[in-house]
Amino acid sequence: MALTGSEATVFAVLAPFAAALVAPALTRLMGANAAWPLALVPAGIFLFFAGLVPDVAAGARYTPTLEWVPSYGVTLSFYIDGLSTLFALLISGIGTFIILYAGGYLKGHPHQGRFLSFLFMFMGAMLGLVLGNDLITLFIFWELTSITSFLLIGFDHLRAASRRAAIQALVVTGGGGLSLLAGFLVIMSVTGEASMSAVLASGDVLREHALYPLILLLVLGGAFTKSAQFPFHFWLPNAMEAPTPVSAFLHSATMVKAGVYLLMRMHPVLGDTVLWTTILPLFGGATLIVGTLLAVRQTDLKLMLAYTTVASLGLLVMLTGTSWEKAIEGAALYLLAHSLFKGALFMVAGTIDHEAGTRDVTRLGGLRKAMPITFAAACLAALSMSGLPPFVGFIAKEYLYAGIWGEGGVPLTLTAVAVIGNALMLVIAAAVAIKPFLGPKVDTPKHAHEGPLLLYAGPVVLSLTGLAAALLAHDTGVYFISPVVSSILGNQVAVDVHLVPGYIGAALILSVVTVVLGIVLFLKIDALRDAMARLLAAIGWGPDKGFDQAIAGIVAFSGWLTRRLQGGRMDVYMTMTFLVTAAALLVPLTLTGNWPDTLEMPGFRFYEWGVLAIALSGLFAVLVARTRLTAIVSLGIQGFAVALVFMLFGAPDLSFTQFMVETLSVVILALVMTRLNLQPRDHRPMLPRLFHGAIALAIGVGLAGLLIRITQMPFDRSLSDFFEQYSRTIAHGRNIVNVILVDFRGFDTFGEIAVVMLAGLCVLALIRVRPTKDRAAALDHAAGDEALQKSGEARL
Amino acid sequence: MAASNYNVDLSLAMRMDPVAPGDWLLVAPLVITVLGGALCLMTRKNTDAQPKVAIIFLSLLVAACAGLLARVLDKGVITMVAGNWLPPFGIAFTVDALGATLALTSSVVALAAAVYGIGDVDSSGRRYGFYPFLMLLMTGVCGAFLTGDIFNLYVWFEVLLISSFGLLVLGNERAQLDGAVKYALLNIIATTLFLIATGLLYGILGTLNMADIAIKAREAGLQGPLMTVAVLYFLAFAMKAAAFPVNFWLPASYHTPRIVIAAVFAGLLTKVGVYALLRIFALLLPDARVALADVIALVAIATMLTGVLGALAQTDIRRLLGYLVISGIGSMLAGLAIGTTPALAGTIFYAVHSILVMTALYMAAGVMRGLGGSYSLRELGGLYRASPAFAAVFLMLGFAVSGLPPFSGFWPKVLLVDAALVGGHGWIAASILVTGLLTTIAMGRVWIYAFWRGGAEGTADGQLTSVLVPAPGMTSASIWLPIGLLLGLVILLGVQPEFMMQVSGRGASTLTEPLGYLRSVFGGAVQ
Amino acid sequence: MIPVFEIAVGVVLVVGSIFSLIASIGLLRLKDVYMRMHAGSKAGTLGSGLMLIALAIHAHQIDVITRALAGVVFFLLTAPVAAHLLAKAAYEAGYRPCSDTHIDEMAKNDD
Amino acid sequence: MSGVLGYSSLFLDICVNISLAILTVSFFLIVVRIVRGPTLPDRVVALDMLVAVGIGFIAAIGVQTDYFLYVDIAIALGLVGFLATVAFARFVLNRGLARDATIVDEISQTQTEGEGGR
Amino acid sequence: MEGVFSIVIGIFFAVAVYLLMSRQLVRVLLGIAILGNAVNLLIFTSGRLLREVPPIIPEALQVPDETIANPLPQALILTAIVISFSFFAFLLVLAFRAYQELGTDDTSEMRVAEPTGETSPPQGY
Amino acid sequence: MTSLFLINILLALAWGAVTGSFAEVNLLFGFLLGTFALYIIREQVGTSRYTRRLWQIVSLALLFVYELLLSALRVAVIVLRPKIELKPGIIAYPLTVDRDFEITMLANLITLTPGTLSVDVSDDRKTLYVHCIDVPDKQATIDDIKNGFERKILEAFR
Amino acid sequence: MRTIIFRTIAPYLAALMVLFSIFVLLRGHNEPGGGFIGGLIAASAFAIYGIACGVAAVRRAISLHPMSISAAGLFVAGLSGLPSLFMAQPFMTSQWWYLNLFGVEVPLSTPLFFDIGVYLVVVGSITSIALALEERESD
Ligand code: NA
Ligand code: NA
Repeated sequence: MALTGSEATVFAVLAPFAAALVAPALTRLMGANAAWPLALVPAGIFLFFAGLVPDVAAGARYTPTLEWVPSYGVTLSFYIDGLSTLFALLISGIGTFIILYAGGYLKGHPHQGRFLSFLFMFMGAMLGLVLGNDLITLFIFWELTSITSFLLIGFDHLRAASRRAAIQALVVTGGGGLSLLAGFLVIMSVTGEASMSAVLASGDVLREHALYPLILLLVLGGAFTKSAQFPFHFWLPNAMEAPTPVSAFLHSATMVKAGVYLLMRMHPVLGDTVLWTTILPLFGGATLIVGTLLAVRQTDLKLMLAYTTVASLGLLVMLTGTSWEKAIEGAALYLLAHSLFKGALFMVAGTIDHEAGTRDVTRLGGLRKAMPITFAAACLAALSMSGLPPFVGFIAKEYLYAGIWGEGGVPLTLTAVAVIGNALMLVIAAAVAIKPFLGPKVDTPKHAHEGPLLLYAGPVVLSLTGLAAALLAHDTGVYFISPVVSSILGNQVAVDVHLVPGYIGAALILSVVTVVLGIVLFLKIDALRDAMARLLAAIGWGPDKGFDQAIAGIVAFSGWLTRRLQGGRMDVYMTMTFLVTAAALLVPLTLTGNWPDTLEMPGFRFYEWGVLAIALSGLFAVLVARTRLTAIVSLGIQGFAVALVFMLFGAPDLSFTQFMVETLSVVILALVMTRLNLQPRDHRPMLPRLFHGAIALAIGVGLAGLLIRITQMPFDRSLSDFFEQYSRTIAHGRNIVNVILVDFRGFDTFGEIAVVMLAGLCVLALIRVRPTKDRAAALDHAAGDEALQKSGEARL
Repeated sequence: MAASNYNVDLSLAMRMDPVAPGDWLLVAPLVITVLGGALCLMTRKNTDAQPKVAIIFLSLLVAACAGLLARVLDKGVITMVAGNWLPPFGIAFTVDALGATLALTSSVVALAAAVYGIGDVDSSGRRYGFYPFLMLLMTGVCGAFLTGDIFNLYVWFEVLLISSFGLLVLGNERAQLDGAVKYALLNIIATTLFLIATGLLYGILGTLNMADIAIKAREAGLQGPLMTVAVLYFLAFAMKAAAFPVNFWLPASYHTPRIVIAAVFAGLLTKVGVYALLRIFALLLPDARVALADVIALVAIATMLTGVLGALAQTDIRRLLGYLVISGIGSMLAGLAIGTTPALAGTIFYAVHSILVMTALYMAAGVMRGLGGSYSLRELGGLYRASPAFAAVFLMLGFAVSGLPPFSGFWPKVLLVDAALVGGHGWIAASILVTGLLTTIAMGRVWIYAFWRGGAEGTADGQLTSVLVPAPGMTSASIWLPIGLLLGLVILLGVQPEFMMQVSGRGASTLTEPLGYLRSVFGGAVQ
Repeated sequence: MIPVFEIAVGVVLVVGSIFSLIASIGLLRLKDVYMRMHAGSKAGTLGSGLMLIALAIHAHQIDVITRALAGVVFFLLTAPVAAHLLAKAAYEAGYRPCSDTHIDEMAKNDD
Repeated sequence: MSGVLGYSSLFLDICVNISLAILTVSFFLIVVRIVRGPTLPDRVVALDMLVAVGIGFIAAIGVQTDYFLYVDIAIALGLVGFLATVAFARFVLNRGLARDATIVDEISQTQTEGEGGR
Repeated sequence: MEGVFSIVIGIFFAVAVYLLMSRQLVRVLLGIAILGNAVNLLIFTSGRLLREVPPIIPEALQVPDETIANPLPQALILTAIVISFSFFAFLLVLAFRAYQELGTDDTSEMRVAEPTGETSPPQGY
Repeated sequence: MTSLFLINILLALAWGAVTGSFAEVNLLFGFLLGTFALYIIREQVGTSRYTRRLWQIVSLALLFVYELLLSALRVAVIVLRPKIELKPGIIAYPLTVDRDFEITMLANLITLTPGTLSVDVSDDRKTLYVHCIDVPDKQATIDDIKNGFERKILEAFR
Repeated sequence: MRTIIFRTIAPYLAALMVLFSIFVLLRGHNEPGGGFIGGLIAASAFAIYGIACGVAAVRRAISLHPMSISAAGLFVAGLSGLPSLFMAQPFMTSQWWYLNLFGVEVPLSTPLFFDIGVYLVVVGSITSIALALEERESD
């Protein structure tokens, strides 16, 4: 694998993981300043991908591949095209500033190194996700983003809210991931391809397959959860529990876009079907509206931004879901714009929080003097977010309006949704970027002043980039937007991007409407907020609450179920086990029709009948014994009879052993029972008695029937013939049974004596080792017994 | 062989060609563990020497199993018949990739446990047999994995069972005795069912050698009572494997012994049941597997879900882990229900993963107790601050058991879901995925309570209240080496799964295309 | 096989079994455990001893005969000891002889 | 000679069958005692008897089948039978000394019935 | 012969199973003992029965000259007897120790490992 | 005494090992040879009385058998009667013998005697408690034993 | 049960039983018997001895801890399978040696050693169980 060119992608993906390993040590060494050298890693990655841009823009596609799990056909392969390159640039580029920002934001924090480490791991996972070509590899990185974001969201782990948000994100996105895995596996089995590039080349195979609806739903399950589409949107705002660098990185620019990325990526093979153009706009639109409305309701800067992120993701999904070329151009532009302005705004919000000590917008104001640079960056980003020229946000909005409007019909609804959403977006932008800085100075918990370079470098660069991207609209179009759109559509297109619309069309009118609406709403923001609060209170339930209820429900249900299944009573366990056993005997015997139909009368001699009768009367004696002591003594009868049976039917060794063992069993039983002080009677109520009797009878009947059936079949005695043949001639023993035991099947005996030895050791361990505690109480119980016996021994 | 005074053609009874010394690797695991166990017991009063003897012998065991696996991968299935009697008359030891892999994994776990036991088992525990029990447990486990004779399999089952009894009661705490009563009785019922089925199988086919059974059962078909016997086998091994609804013994007992013992149990015992199911139903009675596929699938799904739900219902970590063991068994059974080569490969891979990760998790639970003073999720807290390194270890194990990448649990899950989807078993695939999610929730709950939360239940938000005084020995190498070893393997299998993929594939294809197995026993004449 | 021996074996067998039967009847008919022990330790031991001797005669092999005789000696040695232990245990456990028992000199120094 | 031989063999055969029949009856009588009790020592005495009769049974079977190897089984049975009786005696004694509820019940019952029980 | 034997064996199993479902450990153990005998008889019968011809080669012969009782099941049963005896001894002592420490032989009162009235799992975050 | 017996057994075993046959005839032969050997070296190890004792043991064993036969017949007569009317009792028998071996011998003989069964020996070894299945006259029973077994034992072992 | 009567007779009984057990062990290859039954008889002997004369007496008599005897038996049984390694034969292939002792041919074989191992395991284990049950606390 070469160190340069597309082949080096693997290093680019793995580099952050390496950085993750180094970060803690470096931070311990250099403190917050470690951010500078560490930021070189993403910066280098950015430069690497930037170097690929010209070729990619020219239509080049790379699939650098490394062997990984050849026997399962999994490779470590990457797919570099316009879409993945743009994402990689955003991840590494924004990532560079996030690392710097984190250095400043968590300066002096005892776990800063660990935090940076997590961030790097996340960055690597994200790069692997967007670049992944092999579907399994892609999925692994997909899950890795969930895992690392779990750690990042829960970073402030002593707070219950953080813990809740972390596990919520893990469960929702992890659960979606499982759906995606299933989807990928079905895709792999349908297409017979393991890599994204090959699947993308498969044309209509997926769309025309009977399993297409399933595949689509499974993939959407992954994408919608990851990209926080309604009704899975709730985890994202909760994830704002994470430190701000995390929010800025994961929950604006990168991870949440993974779902959008996947939809865009698979659009060529999954998109443009009725199902696609129905589901995606529906959910995307709903998410857009819900997100913006909920954003308005917030007063926390980060939460406002978070909800607008939800809304933006909805917008992107909606646009991708239309499958219209123009709309997708808008989506591509909006993707770029959003990453830039949202990343910047989150960092601004974090800086305000860091410097002023609060993020509550109602408690902020007049910070422009104290934090001029931050204010400037905020303004630039907010303008982009508001869709005002000359920012890339404006271009994006123009293109998307043009994209939706141009098609007529149903789009009217979509257009309305987009306009309302964008207007509300403007409201939020104004509220976040202008409200804290303008107006009279409000007292804040901390004395606010401008943050260090580490903190403002990011917002400034990102917002300026947003401006630059718009000013250099043509180049943006050539190098970024066209390749992306080509990837999404699956064929090479050239998108001409202009800052100044070359026409006075519907799009511009819609923009104006949006802006006007936005300003009106901003002026009414307090009323709007109250209205939303009342509305939500009236509804009183949301998926967020539903999540808690679901988890609590599952936990409570599992508790209930487990107590039913595992009640702790041995007799119930036994009964259940034998119930299953009875079924295991009777059902197959009946289904396969293998009950015996005849029973030949044997020519037993009278004493043979007698011995069998003794065996049965021994069983009877045990059953009817009213006390356990009687039962124990009665036990000897049947064992004795069994030994006689063995003797009568040509098994002297067995008989010998049975006599010995049976007697010794009784002896040990007696030795043990000597020390037990039992209540005499055995009370088993009638109903269980009948039930147990029925089960026991069923097992007896089943085994008897099976055995009769088997012994009626012809028998292959070849093994024993062999033993008879060679017992004396080769093994030098006349007692064939013993020769089997020590020679032919000596291995059995080997194991058997191991059992005997272990049993001895077990008993020793049982008797000799005494528990450490609770002993006195237990001994008390048996004490009277023991004492009496000791006095008894003395007398003997 | 002495000269016989009776004219007999030895070649009709015995193999005449010399045995390659390398084939002795087949019995080496048994000989090593038996001699080592006996040696430990003979010197049982010297409690300081015992760990050393045990570690030396178990290292030998690991080496022998590794050598065996290498030989199997090199030469294919190999057979040795004890006493040199021709199969099916003598007891054949026949080992394929499946048996060798599981034996190797188990021996690694045993070695880890032997090391962990240095700190966890006091001198009374050593004196009353921890190391002999452990080594002879390995005799049983390895014997079960390697034998090619069904009755001999029963014997090794009993060896491992009685060893497990000894380990379970070591210490004689009240809960241990209570758990042991349930564990022992129910397991004895299971092995008795196994023995009944074997006796009946002998009555039908007149043979005990597995390869011979495979041939004769294919000739006999399922028309006769063989099907019922197969169901009995399924029940017996399902009990051993702790499958729903006959798994009462596991949750009743696994949380009671010393943690290192629970760790060994969690790793090994149920897997032997799974192994037996694989061997019997994939190799010996494949027709019965097909006939029972739906039942097995149902059992698998129920086991997975009741297992993981059981885990969610627990407060005690050890009990929680016990239910996760059960849940994993469900996934393994799923592979058997699907029955294709990839599915069986998934089961084998899963078994290896489960052996490693469950053992490591129980050991980690021991550390949690050592650091936090409790096994209860209500009482634990603050472990993340107490030992970030350990927290990282636990987190990785938790992700591994949940089947998340890049850890060992991921690949078998993918294999199984893949095989289920390809085979049209959507419900199985869905169950495996849902189980994975629920497992993530269960482990996530452990993590947020025991590690992230600042202290015991009721700790104020944002506070770090737990006063953590690590128990003595919590920093010793005897605790960290074994956990590190197992975690390393868990990561290695996740990051570099190719070797395990190949081995699982080899093991699975021996099961589905048994010709190599049969030829190894009976020579080239088998068709 | 010499006919005399066969007839002797037959007679001894039947006599032995009759003693066993008598012992069993005694076991059933006698009133308390101490009296029942008389039947078992005398007639029972004799019965089984005789039958073992019958087998020894029948076997006509010196090793079987010695073993059978050794067995008989062994029973003679153990039977009274077993009866003694059982009687003593029953008595000390508190089982008293039946009401017909008119002398009980053990009871006097029991406490 | 052969005639006498034939008759004596027949006689032996009949005798063996008679003794087996008698022993079988004995077995049942003993089993009745074990089931009826009424006391623990009664049952133990009966069990001891069962072993004794079993030894006779083994001997008779040995004569019938000409397998003399049964002698060893008989001896072994005698040995462990003794051990069992000893163990049971101990058992009775210790339970009695420990005032085991079952034994106390039995004793009070036999006393109220006024005899050792039937 | 095997038919009648099978029925007797069925009764053995039924009695054993009935005892095993009892709540008293002592009776459960008796069930285990009977179960062991039942299984041994089952294997014995499964290998087919033959009266009175032990598998012992007479001194004068090298191979048996008549049909003898099937030796293999006998060897298997011997192994099984030994094993079940070992287990029985263990179980007995285990029951005894359980009784000592837990103060009961009623399994439904043995609730240390799985206590009654277990609290529900922890909730919240 | 005991140790000499054990030595004798060891000698018999050695004989068995040397001759390669543990058949009981061979062992018995070995035992006799051993007895002979011990007899040869009687002056060194003081076994002069050992061989005589051995003979007395054998003769006592024969006595056992004889008494047993009588006893069994007595039991048979009792239990086969249509109506069993007995006057059982436990009597205290004052012991003259005081050595363990002799007490044991006597107790066992008494058990095998018609109608009597040794129940216990008192702690001071002075009294033997005997259960009699039918004891119309206590003193007669005691005298029977005194003049029968106990005297014979004293004669044999003193 | 340390009555004079029992205590006096038990050592003889025990000695006889041990003798008998060895006899049963050695002839097992040809007649009913073998290591397991022999071991049980010997263990019964120790049990009787122990019940009559006390556990300490038995421990003195066998001098080693019974579990050590048992372990040694397992060790012997395991070793008896190994000689065939040097004959290029599989595990546990029987090897026979005919020793000439004073003109008598004594057959020694690995199955015999195996059976002796079985005997020792059974004696040790069962005796250990019986003794453990007999005595109370201390070791
Ligand atoms: Na008797
Ligand atoms: Na007796």
